[in-house]
Amino acid sequence: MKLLTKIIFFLYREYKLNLSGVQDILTNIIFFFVSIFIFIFSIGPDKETISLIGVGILWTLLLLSSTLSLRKFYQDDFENGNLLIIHLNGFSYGFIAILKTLSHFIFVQIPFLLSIPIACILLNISNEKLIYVFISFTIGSLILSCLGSISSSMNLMNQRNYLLGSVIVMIFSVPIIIFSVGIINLEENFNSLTNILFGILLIVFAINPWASGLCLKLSLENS
Amino acid sequence: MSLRFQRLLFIVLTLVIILSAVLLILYNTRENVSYFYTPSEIDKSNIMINKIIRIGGFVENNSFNKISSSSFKFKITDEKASIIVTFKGILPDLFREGQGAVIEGAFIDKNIFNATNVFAKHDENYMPASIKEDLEDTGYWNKKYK
Amino acid sequence: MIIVKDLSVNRLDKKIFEKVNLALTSGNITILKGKNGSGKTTLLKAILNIIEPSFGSIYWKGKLLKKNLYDFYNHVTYISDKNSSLTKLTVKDNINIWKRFFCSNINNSQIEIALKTLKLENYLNQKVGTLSLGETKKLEFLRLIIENKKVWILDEPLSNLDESSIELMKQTFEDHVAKEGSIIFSSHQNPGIYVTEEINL
Amino acid sequence: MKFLVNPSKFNEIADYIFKPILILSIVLFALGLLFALYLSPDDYQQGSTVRIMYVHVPSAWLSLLTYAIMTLYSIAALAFRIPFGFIFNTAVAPIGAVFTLICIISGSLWGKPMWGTWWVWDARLTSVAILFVIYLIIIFMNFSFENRVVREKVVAIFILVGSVNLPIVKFSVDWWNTLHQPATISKLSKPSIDPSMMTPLIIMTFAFIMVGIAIAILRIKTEIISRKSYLS
Repeated sequence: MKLLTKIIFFLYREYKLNLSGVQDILTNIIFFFVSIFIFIFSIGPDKETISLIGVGILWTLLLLSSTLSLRKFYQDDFENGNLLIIHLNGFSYGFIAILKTLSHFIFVQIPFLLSIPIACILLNISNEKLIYVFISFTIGSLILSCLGSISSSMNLMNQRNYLLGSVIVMIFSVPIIIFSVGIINLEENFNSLTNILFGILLIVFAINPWASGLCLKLSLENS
Repeated sequence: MSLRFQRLLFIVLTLVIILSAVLLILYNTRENVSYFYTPSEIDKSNIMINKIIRIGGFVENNSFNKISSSSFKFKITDEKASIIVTFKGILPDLFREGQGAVIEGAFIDKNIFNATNVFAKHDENYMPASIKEDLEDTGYWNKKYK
Repeated sequence: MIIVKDLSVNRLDKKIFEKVNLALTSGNITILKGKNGSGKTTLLKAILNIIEPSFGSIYWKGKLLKKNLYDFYNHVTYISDKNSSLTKLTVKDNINIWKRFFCSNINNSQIEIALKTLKLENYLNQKVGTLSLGETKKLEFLRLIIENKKVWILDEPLSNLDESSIELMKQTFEDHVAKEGSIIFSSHQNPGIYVTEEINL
Repeated sequence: MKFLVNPSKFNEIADYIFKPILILSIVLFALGLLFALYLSPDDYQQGSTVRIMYVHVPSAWLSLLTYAIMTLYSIAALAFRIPFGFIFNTAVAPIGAVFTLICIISGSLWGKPMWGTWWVWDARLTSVAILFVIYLIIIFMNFSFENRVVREKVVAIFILVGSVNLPIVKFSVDWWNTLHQPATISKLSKPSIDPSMMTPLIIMTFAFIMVGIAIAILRIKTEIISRKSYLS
C-alpha cells in the first residue's frame, strides 16, 4: 500500500515538474510541426507524393523530436541529487528506470500522440489509415521511451559527446521503423506486424530496468 | 521476501518476458520481413497498379526475349506462378535463364510488370566451371543447382 | 545501530581512506572531519551503500547492511551538499511533494512551526530558484523534519549558513538526539556543536 | 587457461607466442593468396569474381566472432568482476570494426557485377551495417567518458545490449527472403562448395584469424601498459 502511494506521488512529482516545464514539451511539438511544414515545402505541392511518404516522414520526425528531449531524461534529477533521494526512499535503481520511462511516455510522448491526427491531415494520410498509424505510434513511442531511458542513463557521465545518446536510440530504432511503417502500408499483415512490434516492446521493456538501473548505479557511484 | 529472492524473481521474470517476446517475433516474422515477394504470393485479383514492389524468383527457361539492345522481356517464376516482366537497361552478369533474380518496379497493367531495377540472386552453391561441364556430360548435373 | 568495520574505499584505483571504524548508536552525534578531498562524502555514501567499499563491512541492526538495505533506507535521511529541491516549483509545492512522497506522518501545524523557526514562512509562494543560497539550504533541512526518521546523515550541513542558523541547527540536533535519534555529519570547520564522537579522515 | 583473464599471465604468454603467430599469419596469407588468386578454379557462374569471396567470407565471420567474444568478455567483466574483460573490449573493438568494414566493402565490390548493385537494403546487409555502426559507437564511447570506471562498464553494458543484433545478422538469410545468399558452410550436412574452392577459403580464414590475433595481442599489450599504474 505504501509502495503504491509512493508510486502515485512519484508520478505526481513528475507531473508537477513537467507542468512547470510545459513550454519545453510545447517547443518539442512545435519542432515536430515546423519540420512537417519544411518537409511539405521541400517536396512540393504534389499531394500524391506527400501521402505516399507521409507515414515515413511522421516516423522520422517523431524519432528526431523525441530524441531532442532525451538529455533531460535523467540529467536534471541526477545533477540535483533527486535520483539519490528517490533511491533512498526505497526504490531500487531498476524500478526508478521503469517509473521514469513510464512518466516519459505519459508526459512527453502522449502529447505527440495527441497531435498525430492533425499531422495526418497535413500530410494527407487517409482517415482509414489513422487507426493503424495510431496503434503503431503508441507501441513505437513506448519502445522509444525505453530506448531513451537506456541511452540517456548510459550517457549521464558522458561530458563530451552528447549526440552519442541520440545515435544509440536511432540505431536501435531501425527495426521499429521497418515494422511500424510496414503496419501502415501493408494493412493485410496488420496482426502479425503488430505482434512483432509488441514483441520488440517486451524485449526492450525487459532489458530496460537492468541496463538503465546498472548505468544509474554506476553514475551515482562515481559522481 | 529477502532481497536475494526478489532479485531471483526479477531475473526469472525478465527471462520469461524475453523468451515469450522472441517466440512472438519469430512466430510472426517469417512471412513478413521480406525483401521481395514471390510470384505466387502476389494476389492476381488485387494488383496495385504503379505501386513499387519487389518480386523474386527464377527466370523461366525459354522465356528470355531481347527486344532491342537494351530492352528485354522475360518471365519470373517460382514454379507455381509466373509474371511477365519488361526491362530497359543493363542486366547484371549473373542474369540468365534458370538463374534467380530479384526485380524492382511496378505493374503497368494487370499482367505486365515493368522493372526499373534487376538484381541477380546468387545461391549458396560454389563450383568450378570445369566440374559443371563434367557433371553435365555424365548426366549427374542436379537441376537444383540452377 | 550502524557499525562500520575496517572500511576502505578505493576509487579509480586511488586509495581514499583506509580502515575506518565507526559505531553509531541512538542518541549519538558523530562528526567527520578532514580536509577537502579526504573522503568525507565518500564515507557517507559508502555508509548509504551507494559506493561499494573495497574492503570492510557495514552492519545495520546487527545484520549486514546489504542484506537489510531497504529497512535501513526506511530509517535514514540523507542530505547531500547539493540543492535537491525542485527549483522550478514554489516552496509550498516542494513541501507538498516531499510530504506525500515520503509518506510523512507530520501534520501541517508542525511544518508551519518548522517553517517559522527557519524563517521561511514568507517565501511559501516563491519559486525555489529565486531564494538565496542559505535559504535553499534551510529548505533542505525542512526535509529532516518532514521525513521524521531516526538516523540523519548530513553532508556539510553548516556551509553557507549564518551564525543564527548555525545556532538553530545546534538546537535541532540536540532535540533530535534527545528523541533517541542519531546524527552523522561531515564538516571541514569546527562547528562548536556538542558531539559524542569525532573521526578524523 | 589463466592467461585469458589475467593481464600479467597474458603478457607472458603473448611474448611467447607473438612471433610464431606473426610468421604463421604471413605464411598463411601468402599461401592463401596464392591459392585464392592462381590455384583455385573459376566459378561456373561467377567466373573470376568468386575470388572476392575469399576475403569477404573470412572477414564477415571474424566480425561476428569478434563481437561474440566481446560479449562473453563483457559478461565476465560485469558479472564476475574480471577487469581483463574491459581491457579486451577497449583493445579489440577497432579490429572488429575494420573486419566489418572489409566485409562491407568487399561485399559491395562483389555485388556490383553479380547482383547489379552496390548496395541493397535487405535484412542481411542492413543488419551488418547496424553491426558496423554499433562497433563505431563502442569506439566513440571509449573516447567520450572522463571517468574510466564508468566508461568501461557502460561500454560493456552497451556491448551486451547490442549483442541482440548478432543472431539477426547470422540468421537473417534463413528467416527472411533476402537478396544475399544463405550460408554455404554453416550447415551440418555436406557444404555446397567444391573442395577446390573450400581449401583457399579455409586457409584465408586462418590467415585472417592469425592477423586478428596478432593485432589484438599488440593492442591488448598497449592497453595493459597504459593501465600499469593500477594493475597489480
